Amino acid sequence: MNDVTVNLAKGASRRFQQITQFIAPISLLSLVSIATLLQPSFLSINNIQDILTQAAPLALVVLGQAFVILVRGLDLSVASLMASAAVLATAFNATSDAMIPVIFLVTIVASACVGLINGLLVTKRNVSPFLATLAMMIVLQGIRFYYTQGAPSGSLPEGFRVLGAGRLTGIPVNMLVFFLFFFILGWLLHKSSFGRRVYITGGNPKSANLVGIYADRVIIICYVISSLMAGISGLILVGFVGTVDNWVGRGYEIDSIVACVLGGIMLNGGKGTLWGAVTGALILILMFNIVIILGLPVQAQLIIKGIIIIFVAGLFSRSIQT
Amino acid sequence: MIRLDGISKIFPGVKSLDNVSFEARAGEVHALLGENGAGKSTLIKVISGAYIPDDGTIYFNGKKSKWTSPKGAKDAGIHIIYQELVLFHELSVAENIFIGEAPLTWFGTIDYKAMYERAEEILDRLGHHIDVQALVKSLGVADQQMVEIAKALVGETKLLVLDEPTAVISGREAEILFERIKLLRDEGVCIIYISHRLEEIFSIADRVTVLKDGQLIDTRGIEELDRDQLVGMMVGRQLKDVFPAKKIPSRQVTPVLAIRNLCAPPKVKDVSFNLYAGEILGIAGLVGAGRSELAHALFGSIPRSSGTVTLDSEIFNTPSPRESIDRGLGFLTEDRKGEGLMMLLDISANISAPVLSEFTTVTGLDRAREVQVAKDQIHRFRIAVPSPGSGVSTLSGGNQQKVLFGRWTKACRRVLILDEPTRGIDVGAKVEIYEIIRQLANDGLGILMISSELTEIVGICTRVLVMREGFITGEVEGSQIIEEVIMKYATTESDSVTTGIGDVLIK
Amino acid sequence: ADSYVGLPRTFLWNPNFNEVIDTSSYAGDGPFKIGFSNASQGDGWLGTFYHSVQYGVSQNLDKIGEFIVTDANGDPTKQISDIQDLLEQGIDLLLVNPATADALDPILGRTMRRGVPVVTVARRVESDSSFVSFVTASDTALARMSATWMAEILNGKGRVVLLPGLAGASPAEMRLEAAKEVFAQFPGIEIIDTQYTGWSPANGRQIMAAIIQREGANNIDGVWSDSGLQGSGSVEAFIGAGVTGTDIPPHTGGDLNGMYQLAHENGFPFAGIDYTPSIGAAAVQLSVDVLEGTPVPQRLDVNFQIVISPGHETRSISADVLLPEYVAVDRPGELIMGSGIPNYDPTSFSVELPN
Amino acid sequence: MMLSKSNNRVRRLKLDPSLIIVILLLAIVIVCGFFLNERFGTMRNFMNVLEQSSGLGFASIGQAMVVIVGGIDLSIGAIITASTVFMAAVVDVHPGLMIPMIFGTLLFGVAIGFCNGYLTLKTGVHPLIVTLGTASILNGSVLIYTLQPTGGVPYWFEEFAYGRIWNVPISGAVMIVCFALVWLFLHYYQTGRAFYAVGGSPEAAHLCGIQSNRVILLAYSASGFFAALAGIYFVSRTGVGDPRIGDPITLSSITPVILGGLILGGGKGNIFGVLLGVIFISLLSNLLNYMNISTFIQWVIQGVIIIIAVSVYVHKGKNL
Ligand SMILES: Nc1ncnc2c1ncn2[C@@H]1O[C@H](COP(=O)(O)OP(=O)(O)OP(=O)(O)O)[C@@H](O)[C@H]1O
Ligand SMILES: Nc1ncnc2c1ncn2[C@@H]1O[C@H](COP(=O)(O)OP(=O)(O)OP(=O)(O)O)[C@@H](O)[C@H]1O
Ligand SMILES: [Mg+2]
Ligand SMILES: [Mg+2]
Repeated sequence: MNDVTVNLAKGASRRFQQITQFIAPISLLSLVSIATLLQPSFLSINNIQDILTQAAPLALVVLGQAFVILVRGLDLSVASLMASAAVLATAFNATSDAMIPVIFLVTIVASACVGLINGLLVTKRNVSPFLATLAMMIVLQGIRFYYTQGAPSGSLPEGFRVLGAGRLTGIPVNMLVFFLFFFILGWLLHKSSFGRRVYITGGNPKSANLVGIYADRVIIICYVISSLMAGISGLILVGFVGTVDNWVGRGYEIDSIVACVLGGIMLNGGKGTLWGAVTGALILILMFNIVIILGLPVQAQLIIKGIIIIFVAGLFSRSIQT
Repeated sequence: MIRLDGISKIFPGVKSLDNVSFEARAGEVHALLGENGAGKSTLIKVISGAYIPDDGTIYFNGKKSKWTSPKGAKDAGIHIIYQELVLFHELSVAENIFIGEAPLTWFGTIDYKAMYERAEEILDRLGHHIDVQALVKSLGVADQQMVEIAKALVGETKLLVLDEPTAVISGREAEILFERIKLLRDEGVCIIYISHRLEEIFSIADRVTVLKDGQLIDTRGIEELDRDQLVGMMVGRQLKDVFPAKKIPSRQVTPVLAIRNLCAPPKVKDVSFNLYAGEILGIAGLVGAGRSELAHALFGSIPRSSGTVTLDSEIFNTPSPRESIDRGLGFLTEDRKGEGLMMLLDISANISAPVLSEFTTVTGLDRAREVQVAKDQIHRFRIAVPSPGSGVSTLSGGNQQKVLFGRWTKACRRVLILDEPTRGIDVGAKVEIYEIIRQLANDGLGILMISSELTEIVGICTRVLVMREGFITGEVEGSQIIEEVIMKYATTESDSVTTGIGDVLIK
Repeated sequence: ADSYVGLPRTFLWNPNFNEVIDTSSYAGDGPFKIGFSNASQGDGWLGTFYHSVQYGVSQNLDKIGEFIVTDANGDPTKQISDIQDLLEQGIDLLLVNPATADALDPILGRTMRRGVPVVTVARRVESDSSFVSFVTASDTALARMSATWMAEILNGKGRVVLLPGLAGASPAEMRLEAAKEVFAQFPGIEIIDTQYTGWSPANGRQIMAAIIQREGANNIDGVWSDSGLQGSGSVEAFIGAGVTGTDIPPHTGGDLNGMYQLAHENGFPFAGIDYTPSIGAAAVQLSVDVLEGTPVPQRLDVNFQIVISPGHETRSISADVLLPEYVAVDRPGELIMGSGIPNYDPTSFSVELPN
Repeated sequence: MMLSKSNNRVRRLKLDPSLIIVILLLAIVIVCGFFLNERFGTMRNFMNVLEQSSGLGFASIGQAMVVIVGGIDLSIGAIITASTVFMAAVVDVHPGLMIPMIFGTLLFGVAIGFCNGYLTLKTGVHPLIVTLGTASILNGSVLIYTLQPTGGVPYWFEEFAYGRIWNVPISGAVMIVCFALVWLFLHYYQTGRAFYAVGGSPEAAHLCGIQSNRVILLAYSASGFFAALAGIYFVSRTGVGDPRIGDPITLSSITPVILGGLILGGGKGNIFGVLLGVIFISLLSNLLNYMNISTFIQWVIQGVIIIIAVSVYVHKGKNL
């Protein structure tokens, strides 16, 4: 092996990593600059908090989705699960804040079960993740609507409003919840051995098995994480909005996948960071804000979104190819 | 026939071909040699139009070539058998053979009847019988390689390139292949042949071109060269002793690993043997004999149907790779990329993978220690890498294999299973790997080594089991370990099951 | 005063002649088999509307022998298939809540030509010949009244945000058009933004938050919303931005109890008009009339009432009922008002139905 | 030689194993239907179902072709929507252009499909993302043009969606003919076989001299073509161009493809299975309607059946 080749190769891989790492942050920064140019007050603390508050529910879902995509999966059931979790939470008709832990516990357990079923279908029955979670989305929707008969009702303790829309010494509470999970899951993915197992499983499931990793177990856990995040996000969103709605979170299944891709997580698994995924979520939310700031009709948002998706994803694959 | 003039091909960070000029004539077998990563496959892909060279010209039949895609080269009469199998698993054998050029009916539809007949005809010519309507996915690798070779016999071929065609087929099939190659050569076809097996080169090549690090070393007639010279050209230094001296371990009473009546349908049938610490036990046999499956069954990565496995006098019958690793087994598989390395991860992560829990602390993975271990292994096996944090995808085959050795020597305490540990690896790296294996045995590991290269089985193993059709058909030891004896067990009918195996079993 | 001094309001009423349809050709002996093709039960309003339909059926148990329901989940093509399936089952009358105003025209025309009478509810289709009668509450009147109230409570000048419902849905478009028409008569009213909300509280909140961010909360003088579904989101956005109580600018929008509760708690000027789900029961009643041969109007407008926060009645819009009397303080915010069902509670609602 | 040939025939007659499950599903629905509802098992009803399934059928043919080459097309719904609006808006103003506009709309679909293919190849982005992007752009453009259903077509054009010849629905017949042609193409033409090769491994196909790029472009263009055809069917069925009509089709076009034995990842499967999948889904919905089951329960039943059906196949690990 001659050293020149090694050094060249090293340089190339460095450069490659540098480029991919910066695509998402640079896209985000350019959006922020555009917004600031259009609206100088954009960078005020208040507004940043506001945007983070808006982004928190999506970002939470994205955290989970990232895990699933890293192990070569896809979770289309997240949005449906968000609404189902919200409906389940109101089913208690609780009014006292003392019930909050109970509501949380029950919702979380139920969400985890959904993830477990998704994971089992994908691993043990080899169902394509796309279809398994799509079917799960429809089933959840059916159960939810059957229970509510289309018109959700029931009430939540006041504490939920604090969770979704309240502030703790000026900092939005749902943002704190997001950061809590961001740190926990970030640690899990990037610092713990479970995270390493996720990358190994996503990168090469066959070798994962051969080095003694129970790949199926890792994949199932990823689906459970995704469902948990969706469930929690559903609770937060219901607290944010104040009323339950059978379609809470509609569209988040696609948006969360798009956010992951914008943040540099490869759909083929095994590559990408949680930080990137969250950046992707912020890009989406910012885009939405800019459209409003510009006073454009909401439809324009669709067009801009489409262009950004193709453009940024194209940058990623370009930087990987060359 | 074909002349390359000053070809260069640069990949980001790698100059795969550096101003290479080379020429092959009609009616000759021209061998292309070089270490892993020397640029042989790249050169082939430049000829086929799969890669566009950054510099230089290709002349085909005296004219400047015009093609810019494999289709163009194919139309010009160039046929290439690539190193990786280029087959479609969901299509039938015949469809694969005739891919893109199937016989057509009047309406322009595919004439399946004619296609099947002609496919059978071609396979007949290769002396290899496969159901032409079977889907390729149902075939073993050897059959698949034959389908790949059959593709070359469709249509008029002026230039035939074979990139390591014998890597997975047996001696008998290789013989037939060589006969066909010679026939084609005599018909005036130009043949470029790539292989790491030097014996083959001496038996069929007329001229040899050696590449090293993307540069042309020389082109010579085969009669001008002997083996040592050739190796010298390839690695740039003289290699005298390819194999380290054998060291027969003193026979302990209890084997480290004892297998009794192990079955793992459909490939592994009633296998029994013992493995002692410090020995290198070879498993020889033709491709498809079930050796890899035996290894997988042992390691727990495919299910066993019956039989017992005893490790250090402790029976363990609930096998899973995890369990096996925890008990001190290691398994270096034959498919380096598909089943071995994690291409997206760095070297240290690749090394620590089987024993992640060792590096787990309350605060997460102990990266520092992981990197330290990787550094130790890089040092120990002299892996040519810039740092433990660099990716494995940019390494050469030999260095990738050494990373896997680094992984398993870290994880494995008792028995290391090696499946084709030198497949597709150049001579220089091979020598180092043989030394590593020897060293590991000396350190007290029991080594089970599967290999299709008889020379290395003969050169390094202290005892050899021979498999055929899922059974162990023979065991040879000491001076008995010669190619003829092994081949006899690997090919003849089962009446020759020796008493040798019985001896081992009596305890 | 001896003469009317307010704004002209005659245009509030439909100037078209409302024909009376002779239904004797459809008359038959009960019990009848009625097919109901529902567009969707996808939100709170639609859920309550469906309950109202069921309530209507339960009031006519002696006449309705079979009541078959399909639900197209908002997809007009599925609704066409649903209608074909209903016809195949030999229904006597088709009651339909069309998913969109136009797409069902061909199939309803075909249904009528087959001799099966069609009654549309909530939305109509293009051709008069495609149905016998249309039961609705007037979107136009609803929007004109709420917009007029908004203009007057602002004394004819101010910066107003319009929050219509689902883009492209005909009720939303009709309401938006009517509101714009009204605002156009007040040169002092500036419409600073119009954003569709999909009748979703979450969207309403997000969009309003962005607009507040852009304009500043103090520079928004009023929010016209065609329903409380998104209107509640808008109020939440103001509260989220630190604007509470009576500082919240005037809002419109009914339907959702949550909206009434917010208005009640905070005390800002508010006018709520429900698009009453009780049109469901009315449509069932009218369907039975058709099958009995009773003449029916071609268009039946169900009356609604105007709810206004105390002290905020304007010159031309006065309250039918004041907010504190209307709001259901201790009921869930998701409750849809105006169902017309006695003691309505969506979770426990259940009536006796045929079969 | 003789022996092996007769063997050949026997093998050809053997049922494609990937079809077994969908055939079984169909049989179960039909048998259940006969017992559960006396009106279900009539010829009239089956013809109705055939007519109703055409829209999904057209969309699924295109989806299947893309899936075979290893892609996925999430822009089908948007192409359908755009085609309906495009066609209805133009024909509304120029009724004389009805026939040319049929071709114009199909061409429009092909053009969008071609863009999808081109972008996938040029950018190297996963097709799921590319088609999501184009779908977003298309939907946005259509909604800017109109929020409400617009336009109209001549009355006689309804016959495509509702007309019958000898009691056979025209649209259903056209759908079956399309399936047959595509099947013929995929199994008896070199380019058709190349679809499977490219889906199996695009790099290998390239090395074999197959022009993978052309095949991929062809697949996406075909998907656009059939999406536009579905759009035309919907215009005929609803009489208008509707800016939302395609939304639900995107995801639902994938279900019959997978029920029919194709795998996301490509290279495998019989288009005939997709037809059976389409009919199964329409029959199931029809039967559940007949049984007067609440839509919500219908969702649950459909989801569960899909999960059970698909988990019976054991696919080797392909992505997505
Ligand atoms: N597509 C590619 N992208 C980047 N580098 C490449 C690519 N293909 C080959 N290389 C690099 O070019 C060099 C030559 O590779 P090549 O495959 O031609 O070697 P080879 O002589 O065929 O080796 P082997 O004996 O292992 O088959 C290697 O360093 C390899 O890493
Ligand atoms: N149809 C196939 N497709 C993919 N891989 C295959 C196929 N058949 C066999 N293999 C793999 O190829 C390898 C060769 O296995 P096989 O049982 O044919 O021979 P073997 O005795 O293990 O010989 P060798 O070790 O020399 O390859 C095994 O790892 C097996 O899993
Ligand atoms: Mg090579
Ligand atoms: Mg093997």
